[in-house]
Amino acid sequence: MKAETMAQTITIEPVSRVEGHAKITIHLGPDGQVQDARFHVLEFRGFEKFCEGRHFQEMPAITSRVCGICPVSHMLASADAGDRLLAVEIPDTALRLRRVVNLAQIVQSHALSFFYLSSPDLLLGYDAPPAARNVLGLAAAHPEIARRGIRLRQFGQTAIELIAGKRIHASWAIAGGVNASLSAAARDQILAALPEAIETARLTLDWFRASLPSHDEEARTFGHFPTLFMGMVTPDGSLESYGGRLRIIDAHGRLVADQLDAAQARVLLGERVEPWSYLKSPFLKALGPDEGAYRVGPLARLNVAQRCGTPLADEEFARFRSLSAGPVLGSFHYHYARLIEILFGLERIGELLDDPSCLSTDVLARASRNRLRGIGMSEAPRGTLFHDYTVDEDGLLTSVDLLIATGQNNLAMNRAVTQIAKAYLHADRLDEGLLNRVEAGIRAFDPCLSCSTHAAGTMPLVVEVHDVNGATIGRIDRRA
Amino acid sequence: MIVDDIAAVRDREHAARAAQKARIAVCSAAGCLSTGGSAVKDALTAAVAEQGAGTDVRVLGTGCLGLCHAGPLVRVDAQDAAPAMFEHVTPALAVAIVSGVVGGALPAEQRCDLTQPFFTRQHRIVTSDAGVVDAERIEDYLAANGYAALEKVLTEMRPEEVVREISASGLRGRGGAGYPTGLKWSTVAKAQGPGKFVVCNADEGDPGAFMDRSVLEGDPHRVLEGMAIAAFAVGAEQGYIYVRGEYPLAITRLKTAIRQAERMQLLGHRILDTQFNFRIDIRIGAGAFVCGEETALISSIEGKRGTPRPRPPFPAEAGLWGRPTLINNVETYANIAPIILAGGSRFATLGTEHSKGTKVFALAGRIVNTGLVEVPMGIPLREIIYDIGGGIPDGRTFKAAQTGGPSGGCIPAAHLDLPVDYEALAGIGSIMGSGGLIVMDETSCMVDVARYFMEFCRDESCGKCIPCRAGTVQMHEILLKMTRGTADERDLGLLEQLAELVTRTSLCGLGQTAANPVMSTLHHFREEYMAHIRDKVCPAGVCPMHAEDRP
Amino acid sequence: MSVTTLTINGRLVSAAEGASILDVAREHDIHIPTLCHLDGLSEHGACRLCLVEVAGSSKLQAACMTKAVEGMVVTTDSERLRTYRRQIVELLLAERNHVCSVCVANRACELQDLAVSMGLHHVRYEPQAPQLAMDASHPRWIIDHNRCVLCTRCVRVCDEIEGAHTWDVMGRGRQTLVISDMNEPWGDSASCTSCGKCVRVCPTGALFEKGAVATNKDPHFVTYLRMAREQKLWNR
Amino acid sequence: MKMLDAAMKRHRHQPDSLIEILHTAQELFGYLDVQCLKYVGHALKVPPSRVYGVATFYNIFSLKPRGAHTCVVCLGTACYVKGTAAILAAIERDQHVEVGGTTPDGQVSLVTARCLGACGLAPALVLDNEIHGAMTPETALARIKAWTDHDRG
Amino acid sequence: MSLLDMDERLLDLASLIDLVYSPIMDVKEFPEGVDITLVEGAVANEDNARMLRLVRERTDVLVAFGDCAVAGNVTALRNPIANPLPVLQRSYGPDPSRMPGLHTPDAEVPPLVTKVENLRALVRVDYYLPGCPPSADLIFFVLSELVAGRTLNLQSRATLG
Repeated sequence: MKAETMAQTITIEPVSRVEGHAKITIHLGPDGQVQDARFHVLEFRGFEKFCEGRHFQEMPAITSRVCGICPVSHMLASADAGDRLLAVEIPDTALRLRRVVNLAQIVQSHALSFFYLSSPDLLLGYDAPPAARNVLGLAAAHPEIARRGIRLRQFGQTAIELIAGKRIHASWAIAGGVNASLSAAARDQILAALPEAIETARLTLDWFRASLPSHDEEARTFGHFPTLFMGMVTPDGSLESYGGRLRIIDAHGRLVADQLDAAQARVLLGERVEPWSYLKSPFLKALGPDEGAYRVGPLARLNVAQRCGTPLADEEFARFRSLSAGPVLGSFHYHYARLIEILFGLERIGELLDDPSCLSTDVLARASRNRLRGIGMSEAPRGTLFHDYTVDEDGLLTSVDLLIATGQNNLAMNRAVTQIAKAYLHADRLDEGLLNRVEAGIRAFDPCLSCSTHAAGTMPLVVEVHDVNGATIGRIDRRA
Repeated sequence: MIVDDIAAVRDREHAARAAQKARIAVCSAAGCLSTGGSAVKDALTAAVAEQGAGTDVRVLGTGCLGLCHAGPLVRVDAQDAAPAMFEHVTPALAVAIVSGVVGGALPAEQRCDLTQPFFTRQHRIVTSDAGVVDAERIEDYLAANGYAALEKVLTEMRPEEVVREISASGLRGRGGAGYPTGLKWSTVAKAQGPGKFVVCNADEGDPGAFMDRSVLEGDPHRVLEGMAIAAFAVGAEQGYIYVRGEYPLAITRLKTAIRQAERMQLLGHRILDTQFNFRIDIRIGAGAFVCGEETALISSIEGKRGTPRPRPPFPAEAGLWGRPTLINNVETYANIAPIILAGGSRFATLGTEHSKGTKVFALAGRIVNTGLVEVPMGIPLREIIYDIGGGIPDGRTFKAAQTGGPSGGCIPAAHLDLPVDYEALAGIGSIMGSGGLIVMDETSCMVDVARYFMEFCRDESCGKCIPCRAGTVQMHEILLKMTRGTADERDLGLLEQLAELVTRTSLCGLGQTAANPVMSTLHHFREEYMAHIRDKVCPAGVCPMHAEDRP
Repeated sequence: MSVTTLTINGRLVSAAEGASILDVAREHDIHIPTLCHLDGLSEHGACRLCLVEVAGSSKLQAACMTKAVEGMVVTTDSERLRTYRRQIVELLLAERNHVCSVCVANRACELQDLAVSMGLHHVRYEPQAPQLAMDASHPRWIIDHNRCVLCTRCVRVCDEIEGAHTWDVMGRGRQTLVISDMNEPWGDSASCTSCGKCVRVCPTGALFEKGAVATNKDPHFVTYLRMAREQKLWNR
Repeated sequence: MKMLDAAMKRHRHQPDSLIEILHTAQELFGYLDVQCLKYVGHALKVPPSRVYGVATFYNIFSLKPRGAHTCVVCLGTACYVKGTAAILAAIERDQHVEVGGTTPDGQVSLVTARCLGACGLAPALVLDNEIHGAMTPETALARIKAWTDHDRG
Repeated sequence: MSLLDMDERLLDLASLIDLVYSPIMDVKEFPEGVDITLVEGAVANEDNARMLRLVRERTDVLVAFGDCAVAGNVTALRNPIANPLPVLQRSYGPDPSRMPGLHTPDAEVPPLVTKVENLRALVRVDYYLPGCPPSADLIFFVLSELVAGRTLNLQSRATLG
């Protein structure tokens, strides 16, 4: 806490209903107006250092412990980097299964973000009592929606478990492919659960679309600004989450770069370090940190793609794109994009698993290390994830660089909190609901802070259970 | 040589001695040598030559004279006068001493009071040759009735009789554990098969112990003779002395002694012209405390890593290269010849019911007379520390006496009147050990002392068995936390549990006794631990205790 | 062959002469935990997990190295023994960097199995977190000292079964480390025959195959090899 | 090497003479390098890993060359009780050397001993094979300085 | 977040408990008089340590939840490097003035602790629930038992990893 002359700092800590530990500081000028706001990520683990000396083939297992939400994305990005160190083409079935698992991951993570973390704001309102403004409160008010949301996430988690194996999922994808093929029974079980999941996705989209007019204000203020966008596409420009190429567009929809592989994209990116946050801020090097700020994740992916590539999702995609002449710039619409991606993911999983080749047992290409550097990537739920490895002759890592989705949104998130704070806050106007809007702006990005700072645990976010009448309302701000 | 030849050597030596006016003995153990003893010896020799007293006065380098802190020590035995001793002798004083011997009036300064309890209360068996025998002359040893016991054994006794005599003496192993020597010998003697071995454990490893070093440096033949008698008794033809690499002087003197004994046919083939053959080889240790443990020592002699083996089988049944092997330590072997000569029952009159004979102690730490003393078993600790040792210097008070090194314990003031023998020491949680006795006053912190010993055991653990390898690490970690003021009572509980684990489950003696210093200090000085844990205070002011608030 | 009768945990059991307590117990389905022991290799007696109580002896005896004797009364399971065994596993887990969640041998590890069987949920001792290297110079296998428990099964199988004696241990105490040749990279070892036996007998993820992330350890082939060799069964 | 061969011949190239031979080698060359260990192992028919295991088990053997001077600090109980830890710390601080190491200029190697058996003289140091008793941090540093001033000056 | 893997059982449990503080809810200050707290993660920075002590003070039954809380796990993988500085340098470059995580007077992010600790190293822990992550079944079992006021007996139900 700092006492500045005349000026005040408002601190929101911890930022809640996000994955990981962060705080927001809002700096007010002497006139009581918001001058600046910062988003501080408070966790740090140091994967990049302590993975040095390990063998690259262990990395899918190690890095999947970076994060409890999107372990699959790390495992797959790591395996992709490993494929490159081996210099192999992995078998078609392995790629197909990796794709299915990554989509299942996107479905479950998006369901988590939307239903567990953000829907309390959307359904109960930003000004609802904080103690009830959560998934359990949601369950009380809208039991059907809560239950559907939970079951949707469960679909994704179950699919991952059925394909990658329970708990040892971390060691399923390895350099060269995957270490277990898919059984017909597991495939049938996933396919059988699909219709309900698709139904949930559609119902939710219908409801969300209908509620859009009431969120007009948020759409304009929750991080609405021009930036670049980056996301993965297929060769023909459809939505892709794994094994595709990257496309970057500007705020007007113009192509900045297209069909980049991970290594080509990596060289375009620089990183800025701020001593007030553990989270680094990547940007497009050629344009600098201001002009070169870009967004990744669902919104970015739908902005760079020409279509989703599945029938139901494409219908919704058209509606989404009609929100704006060019790319959709309001970060609030991450929510919308997220729901569309859920639908896309479910449809695509169905297509991928309907092909009998998904049951082939040819899932692993064997080779020894053939290159000294390998950069792999995957589309994590939150956006593009890069794993960049350099190894010695024995395959031991000499350098590890993880460029994480949330980090790539860092510049945008900081801009968003400033924009929201300026729109809603003044020294005389500081109620809880307004501060919650600042947090909600961050939540739209669905940051995964554990990931972003390569963290594994989430101390000191605690879940606890209280006896009767224990409804304590905590302070939500601290002023210095 | 035959027995008669040896007798002739003795006679010649005695005659020469009778003709001498005086013998000047310079302590030539490592302690005195380090404070200028060799310069003193050179000065004495030169002065004798200069003053033309070459036939009248003999200068000899001898075993430890005991009062190490006052070295270099010089002892004068004149034909017609009482023995005299000088302390802190310089080369200049050495010249004056020689002049005094020649002239008949010894210098008055720097005289040691030989009537002080330090000298009068001792009972010397093992160290009886100190001041009398030149460590580098076998003739001196022979003149002091050396090798007479071997002669007696080879000419008059059968092996069973030797074992019986040792059993009758009640002698127990002086290396620490106190196993009855006679029993050990008879086990090896009964073991079947050829190619038995006799081993002398001269890997005196306890920090604070230097009895064996002094014996090896001052009276090496005594050890060789004891080993030869043992070899005869158990039926071995090959012996090894495993001596610490840190004792170069002892190694040199042992090598010289073996060469001399071989030349006189007291070792080697057909000893004293009998059927008995016995060779002794030296094996030099290389700095591993665990090699004091007999199975580790065996591994080391075999040229391997000094890791212990589970017992049984005991070395007496399967030791070196799987053969029956007798292992005793230096002081034990040094007791053999006197026992044979005096008779076992005579030896057994000295000491207490279960601890016979004498024990050599190395007095060190916060005590006035640091040095080597030999006392009868059963003497009260108070007498050793206050009468013989001269008490605590600088007006401080006694706090504890540490015996048994890293395997032993700390004896508090309340037990000062304890008779020092195997059972009594064990009864209060310490052990006799090899004889290191370190005195501490109120400037020593018992938690820190426990930590010190635990660090020692941690670093000396061979690493083979888990409880010792990893348990000592964790115990040290906890003790370190205590000395830094960051431990809590959970740590105390863990420490006590670990102490039990390491004691009960370790593979060898090192681990099985490693927790002793902790358990003994916890027993006798628990309040000092609590001060560290609860109040974050070190009463002795030793521990850093900067209890930086941990994250 | 004469037969010895003894009592284990109150049960009267018979044993072939010369059999160890461990052999007898296993023959009668009495479980005694072990780690350094491996059928077919010489006994090491170092892990101390198989310590048992023998009536009449104040000292605990290692079941792997103690011969069954006529009339012996043995207890293999008591509160005290369970406490000791648990502590030993805790000590091992604290000694090096055993991070099960990222280990190639997760769920295929004898150390982890021991912890599970003892209901061990946490370690009370200070994790030592030593900085230890990995050696991946061998074309097929890796040794990661962070996961080594120093059971020396690799050393013994290499010496006693393969006859190469590539492995041994260096240093002592907590500095003890398994080495190949003169502490040189495994891949440079002149003595290694690349037979892979060490990898198969390793109880943890310390020795593992490159790329095969879920390690399938199979230490039991040693018994077969030894039997086959002794009885010359090669060309059956 | 000739003297080493002679020593091995004296022991009839018995594998169990390994430690004795390593003592000889260290006396001859000051320390044991890997080439020498390989040579000895080959001659005695002891596998390289075992030779290395033995050489690193024992404190006395050094696999690194020692400095021009060696300072051994006794950490025996008597010396510890009389304050040898402070002396050790002073030397480490003053000479910028850790136990087991050698000063960057190769002048002074610092090692510890578990007990020199010179407890009567505690606290004791061995400076280039000569025991010095009743030391204090100041006298110890002065003696070490005397070496280095002499050699460097 | 692995708590959420209990899926619909979460809703069943919700009827039995009163959730007062959690990353999935908006209460910002840890309340007093809490019956049961599940703490996940290891102590990696000074805020973690402060928070843990506060939680311990205000909680009746404290459960170390997951391998990081129980044993340090992946979070503690940096411990062999002893000093966090090289770890920070690897991520943020050599310049300490541009580096988060150090002890600077106006540090906006909590400084890293030298050694990552598990919960037990700092406070008394009542139950340990290992796993990376602990399985949903296990979490449900533990919570059901604790809410019912029974003493936990995990026996061989759980393991590290």
